[in-house]
Amino acid sequence: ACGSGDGTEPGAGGKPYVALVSKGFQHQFWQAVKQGADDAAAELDVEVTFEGPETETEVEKQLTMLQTALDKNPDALGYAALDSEASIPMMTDAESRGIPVIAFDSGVESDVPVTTVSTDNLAASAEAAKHMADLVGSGKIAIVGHDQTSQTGQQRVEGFTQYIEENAPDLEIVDTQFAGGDHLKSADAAKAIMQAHPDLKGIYGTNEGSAIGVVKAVQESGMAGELTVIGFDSGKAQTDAIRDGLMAGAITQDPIKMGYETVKAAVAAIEGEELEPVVDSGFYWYDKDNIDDEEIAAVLYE
Amino acid sequence: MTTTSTPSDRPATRFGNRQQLQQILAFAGLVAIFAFFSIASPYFLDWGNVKGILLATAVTGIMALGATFVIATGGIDLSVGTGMTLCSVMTGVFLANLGLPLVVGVLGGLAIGALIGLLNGLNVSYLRLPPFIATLAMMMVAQGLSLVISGTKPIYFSDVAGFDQLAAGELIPGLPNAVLIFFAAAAIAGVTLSKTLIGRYALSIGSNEEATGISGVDVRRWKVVIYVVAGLFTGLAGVVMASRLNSAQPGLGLGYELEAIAAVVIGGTSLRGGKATILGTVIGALIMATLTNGLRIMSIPQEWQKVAVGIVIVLAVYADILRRGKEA
Amino acid sequence: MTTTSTPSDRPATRFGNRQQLQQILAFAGLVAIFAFFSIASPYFLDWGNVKGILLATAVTGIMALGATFVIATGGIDLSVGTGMTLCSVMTGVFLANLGLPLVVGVLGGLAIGALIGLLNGLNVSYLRLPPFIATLAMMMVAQGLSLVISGTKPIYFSDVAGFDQLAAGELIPGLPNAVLIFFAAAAIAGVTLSKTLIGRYALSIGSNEEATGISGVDVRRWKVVIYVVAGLFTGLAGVVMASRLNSAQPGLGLGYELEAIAAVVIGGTSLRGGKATILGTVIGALIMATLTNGLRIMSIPQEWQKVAVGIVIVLAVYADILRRGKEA
Amino acid sequence: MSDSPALLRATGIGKSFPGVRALDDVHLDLRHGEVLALVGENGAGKSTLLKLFSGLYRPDAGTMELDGSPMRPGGPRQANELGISVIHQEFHLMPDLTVAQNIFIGREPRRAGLIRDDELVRRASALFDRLGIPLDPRQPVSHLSVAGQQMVEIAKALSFDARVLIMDEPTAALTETEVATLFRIVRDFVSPRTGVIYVSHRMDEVKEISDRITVLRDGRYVDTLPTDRTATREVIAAMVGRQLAAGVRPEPVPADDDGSGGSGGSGRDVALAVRGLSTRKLLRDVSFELHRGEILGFAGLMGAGRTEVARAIIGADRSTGVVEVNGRPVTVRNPADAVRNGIGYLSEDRKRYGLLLDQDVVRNVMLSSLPGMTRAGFVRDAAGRKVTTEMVDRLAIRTPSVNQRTKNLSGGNQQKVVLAKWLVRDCDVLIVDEPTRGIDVGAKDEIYGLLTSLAAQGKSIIVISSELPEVLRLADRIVVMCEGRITGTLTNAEASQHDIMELATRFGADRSLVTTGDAE
Ligand SMILES: Nc1ncnc2c1ncn2[C@@H]1O[C@H](COP(=O)(O)OP(=O)(O)OP(=O)(O)O)[C@@H](O)[C@H]1O
Ligand SMILES: Nc1ncnc2c1ncn2[C@@H]1O[C@H](COP(=O)(O)OP(=O)(O)OP(=O)(O)O)[C@@H](O)[C@H]1O
Ligand SMILES: [Mg+2]
Ligand SMILES: [Mg+2]
Repeated sequence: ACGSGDGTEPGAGGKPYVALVSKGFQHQFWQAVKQGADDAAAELDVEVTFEGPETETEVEKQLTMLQTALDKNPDALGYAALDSEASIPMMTDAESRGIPVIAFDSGVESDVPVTTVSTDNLAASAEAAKHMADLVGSGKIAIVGHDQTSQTGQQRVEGFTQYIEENAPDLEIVDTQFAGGDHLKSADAAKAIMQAHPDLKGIYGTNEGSAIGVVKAVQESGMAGELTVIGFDSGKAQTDAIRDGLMAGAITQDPIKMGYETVKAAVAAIEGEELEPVVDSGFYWYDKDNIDDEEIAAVLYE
Repeated sequence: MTTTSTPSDRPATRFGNRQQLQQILAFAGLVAIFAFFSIASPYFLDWGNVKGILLATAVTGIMALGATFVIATGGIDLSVGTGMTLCSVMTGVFLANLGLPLVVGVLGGLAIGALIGLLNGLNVSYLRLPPFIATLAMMMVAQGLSLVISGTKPIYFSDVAGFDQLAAGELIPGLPNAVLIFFAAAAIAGVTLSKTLIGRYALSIGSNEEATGISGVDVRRWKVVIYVVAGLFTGLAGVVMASRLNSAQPGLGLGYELEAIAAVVIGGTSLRGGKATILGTVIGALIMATLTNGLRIMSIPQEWQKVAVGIVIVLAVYADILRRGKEA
Repeated sequence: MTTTSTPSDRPATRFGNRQQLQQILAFAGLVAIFAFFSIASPYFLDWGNVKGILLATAVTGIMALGATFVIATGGIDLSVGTGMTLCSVMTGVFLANLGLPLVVGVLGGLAIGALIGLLNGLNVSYLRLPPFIATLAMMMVAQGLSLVISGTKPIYFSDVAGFDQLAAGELIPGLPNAVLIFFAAAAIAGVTLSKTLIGRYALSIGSNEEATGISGVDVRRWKVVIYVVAGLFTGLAGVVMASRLNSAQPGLGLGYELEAIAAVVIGGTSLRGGKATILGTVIGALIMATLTNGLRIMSIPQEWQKVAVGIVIVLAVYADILRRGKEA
Repeated sequence: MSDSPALLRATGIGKSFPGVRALDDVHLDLRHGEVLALVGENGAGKSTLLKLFSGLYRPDAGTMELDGSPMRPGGPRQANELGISVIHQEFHLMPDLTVAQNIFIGREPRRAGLIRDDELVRRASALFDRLGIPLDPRQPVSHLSVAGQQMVEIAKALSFDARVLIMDEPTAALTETEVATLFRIVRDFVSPRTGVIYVSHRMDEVKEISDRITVLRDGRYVDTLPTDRTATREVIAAMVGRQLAAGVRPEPVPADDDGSGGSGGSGRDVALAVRGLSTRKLLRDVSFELHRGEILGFAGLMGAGRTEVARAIIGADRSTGVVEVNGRPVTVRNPADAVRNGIGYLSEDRKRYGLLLDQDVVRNVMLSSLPGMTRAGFVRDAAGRKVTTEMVDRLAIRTPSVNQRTKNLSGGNQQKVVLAKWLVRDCDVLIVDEPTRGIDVGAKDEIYGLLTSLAAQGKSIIVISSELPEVLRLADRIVVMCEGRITGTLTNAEASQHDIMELATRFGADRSLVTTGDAE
């Protein structure tokens, strides 16, 4: 599953070795990043390993992973920091050992990374808010977030909230609940919100698990069609929901590109090439109408 | 002693009644929580919402039923959460990937649960591993295998006709099948615990394992049986979970074991073994789900919800202890 | 009875030696794991990596030390993980927000740990709550409070001069202070468990709580003391964690309690209480960290790592049981 | 009563538990320098009264005085401080701690806050030397046999500077040698400023050691009698409230009815044959045969290995050797196999191997027989309750209800519950290890009668007992063991206490109380 050659010694075969330490592992988003990385690895003929903690709160676990990755003496390191401050000493260590670091998903507050491949989560969630405002117009809306403490989790709420406050005075965000991105718990949370606010017009779920949970809640309460659901990321359940009209649309990033670009940048760095400071992996709004467009279909993952 | 007649002719009901009273009173905590939220929020006491609470209880509740048996023996089962996930995934493999008939797939999911229980049981009984270790290991193995087997991707049941109706359908109009399954499972668990050898021996082993063995009960074998029973409930939880999400999510499951065990213990079952009731477990699971739901309905911020749940659990269990203390 | 020589002239070594032998042999599992990985990967047996393993052990290890005391009494402490986080956050409040002197902030962090332990102890002793419930509630409360107090955002120590050196500095060149602190804490815990009343009564309570009480030991009071001791270790873990991350991460902590308890149990301490050794806990923590590290170093895919850890834990503990079985 | 204040006096004591009035207007006074025996049937309230003295319970009514001044110990610690030291019927030991740590729990010598374990061991050794108890203070209590644990309790009680020593059935698990040691200890203890309260169901012991006897019946005070001027028969009459037909030392069992003749039963079918049974620890080549309808006694000193033979036969411990049931070799890997082959074992340690303490009488009595009590997989509780009720009546188990938790029964009644469990199971071969431990005189006779009639029905019984009179009373033949080996087999007719003792000490020294048989 990982890179090429399971369990063999990375780098042993003489291929350049790129270690990626991400923010997560099991979520479809991260699996799509991994897929992009693997694609690039095959194309550019390098070894890639990909690891990440179980949840986006496990800062210390991630540091330990980073430490182990450095101990394996990679030729380049890709790193999606859960907390950029905490990793500063290791960034310095990497620099002193001449290992180029490529930041992905979110930046690291350090000069060490030679480039950053990321999505602007604030802008992406503002885009979600814009569509919510367009679709609902006025009334009450709510948010089911996936993580209260991680940067990504916070920005996806923040960008949305900010946009609504500044641009959609007729919309009122009545509640924001967090359910860890767990499908069932998100469904339960969304139901409770709907229960407390019978006149709710829309709900925004900030990642795949949250979004699917919201859809589930709407379905189970028989409110399909009466509520505007906006999601984030993709995955089959979400694309199905959009096709079935249960979900108005969602924001997707381009995780495959993110993984691909990260490895590509790493290889460039190993070869000593100059790199742009930021590579934007972009985000897209997709809904029933454009879901099958070539550009969109390419960035959606099952 | 002085004035009592021979004990044997006392009415059997006397202690029977006390126990019934106790079990009814066990509702008190739940009722209090219900009453509180009904007053605090006008939306709480609404059939839609109650249905939501019941639905939220179903999966953890079913797991907690199984965990009750293991805990009755004085053991613990940490593998219920990720084990449930593995059962979901395997159900997915059977139904979505291999296209087996619905019944076969569902039975297959249960069988995987039983297999997990079997391995736990063998490790505990024959390798004499502490249950904590045996099931912790199983928790990790199940988690890993779920990811490996599914290729770390969800398995969708969209093409399996009728599978989502297992949980979402309403055999009894207004009541989702998931809830019905939970109640049916609870009834079966209740009878099994109090009326069959499995339950009797589970409690005896929990009460005094050595004495039970010397009395001629094949403790090792029965322990395996008990873990298999627990595994069957895990499998059922996995199937219901998969049906409810209409997909098998391989990354889910971690943390559910604590919730399940908490439900059991809040229900008055002792982690030292020997004392357990299914009704208690059901109430415990309902208390947990009601609390979370009520606090969300009241729009209490997430961080305060945790604090509130913690405090209410202490109060509920303390009230229960006081109540039982008075009666004993 | 009749003619045997007085027992007092029996050699003192008989039972002493056996125990020592047992403890030395307990290393065997760890050594085997080490040997395996050394052969399997050229990067494993490198001081940098070993240091990494020790560093990864430090925080969970310190928590496990505290948990050992609670488990010795037959209790369980689920609050060590999020409790540790709350201590981190409060250290952040003291040092980064209030700008108190370094020593005061660190002592403050420890004091918060003690306070958590005190509440756990009071709930267990005086409200007679099962330790599982009392500490589960505390786990939630601590988690919620960490988020509330920190405003759900990390608190950074960047402006607190020298704080990061607490963990990262190297009083002994080449050995991070965090590791040094862990070993020092283990030494203190070892003496406390085997040579002080706290440890003696913890084991005694775990062995037979009723008898301990009847023998004139104030079980309630000592239980509170024992939980406070456990809390102090939680506090220490919180400070070390904060220093290592140079920040207090309020979302962290959940799941660490299981790792800590696993380390204790792998180390041979029984969850039923009465039997516990600190050396075992240290080895248990090292086994867990070494396994994770070694599998990563070997670039085993993450999903298989889980499976492997699960299986190795079963093997390690089973080997330990066989070894002890033979000696007994 | 004498004019000087009694050492310890209780007047008008009342104590109730839910459903049970355990004590009602009870008096007791202990004079300086005397040994006062406290006797009564199982459940008469003896242990409850003693727990009031030790502060474990608080009385509902009545007063207690020590040397004329009122006392009301709030707990065992306070009782100790007042100079009252109690050996309870149920042990209060911490199995994982060592013997020395157990004895001095709560009183650990320390230096700079650290416990001085060497000093602890030294003190324990000195205590054992003084008392003549051959125990290693460094071993964990979990390695001790019941008798060993009893000795630890005795040593612990004597480690206090007590004025009143209270002992609740201290000899129930001891053989005569240890009893002799205990009596020596008691005699050494008694002085003009001290006194002893001694509870026992063994009337000969009561006669030997006590100065006066206080009798309780059904929770009420009956009488206090001077020992040297009272016949045992009168004491028993006071206990049970009527004249008991049989005396203390009833006549030998009449020869059996089915006409096969020969009191040794050697002419009949072999129900159980054991050949070459050995264990790593103790047993060496133990072989014997048990005939159908026979009661085979096992005698020996403490640690001789009688319990170990039983445990090996039922597969509770590992052993080598052959066990044949009805002439067929059987594989017995665990007690379940044993029961399946018709062999039941009643343990000498009822708390550890006998009872589910937090479950009720019905569940305890039915535990061995559940598979036979099911219909369509469901346990027939009504039938179980009926059978239990019959047993409660037959063995006169004193309990407010069959739903009482066994934890709340008196020691003797607990023993009867364990016995009832095996009677209900109805095994062809029943091994009973100290079957009458803690059972009162009257009930003992009942149980003897029961065992005899079981044998008459064709069941085969092994009786392991440390009370020689019991073995002599019951057994057709007596196997004597010493140091894990059989040193002789005597028929009842030819056996005398003297012969048995000689065989039991064949290898000279007694073994220590060390038993490393911790089942873990
Ligand atoms: N904790 C308790 N709860 C309820 N009933 C109790 C409790 N302790 C004792 N009893 C009851 O009180 C009565 C007296 O018991 P006690 O133990 O004092 O008898 P005893 O004279 O010591 O008998 P034995 O000779 O069998 O030891 C018994 O009927 C017993 O069932
Ligand atoms: N409770 C027990 N559990 C395990 N093994 C035991 C137990 N009690 C005794 N044994 C074993 O039996 C051996 C000898 O003691 P045993 O009890 O058989 O002698 P005994 O003749 O029955 O005398 P007594 O029971 O009076 O001590 C011990 O060394 C021990 O191995
Ligand atoms: Mg008694
Ligand atoms: Mg014996």
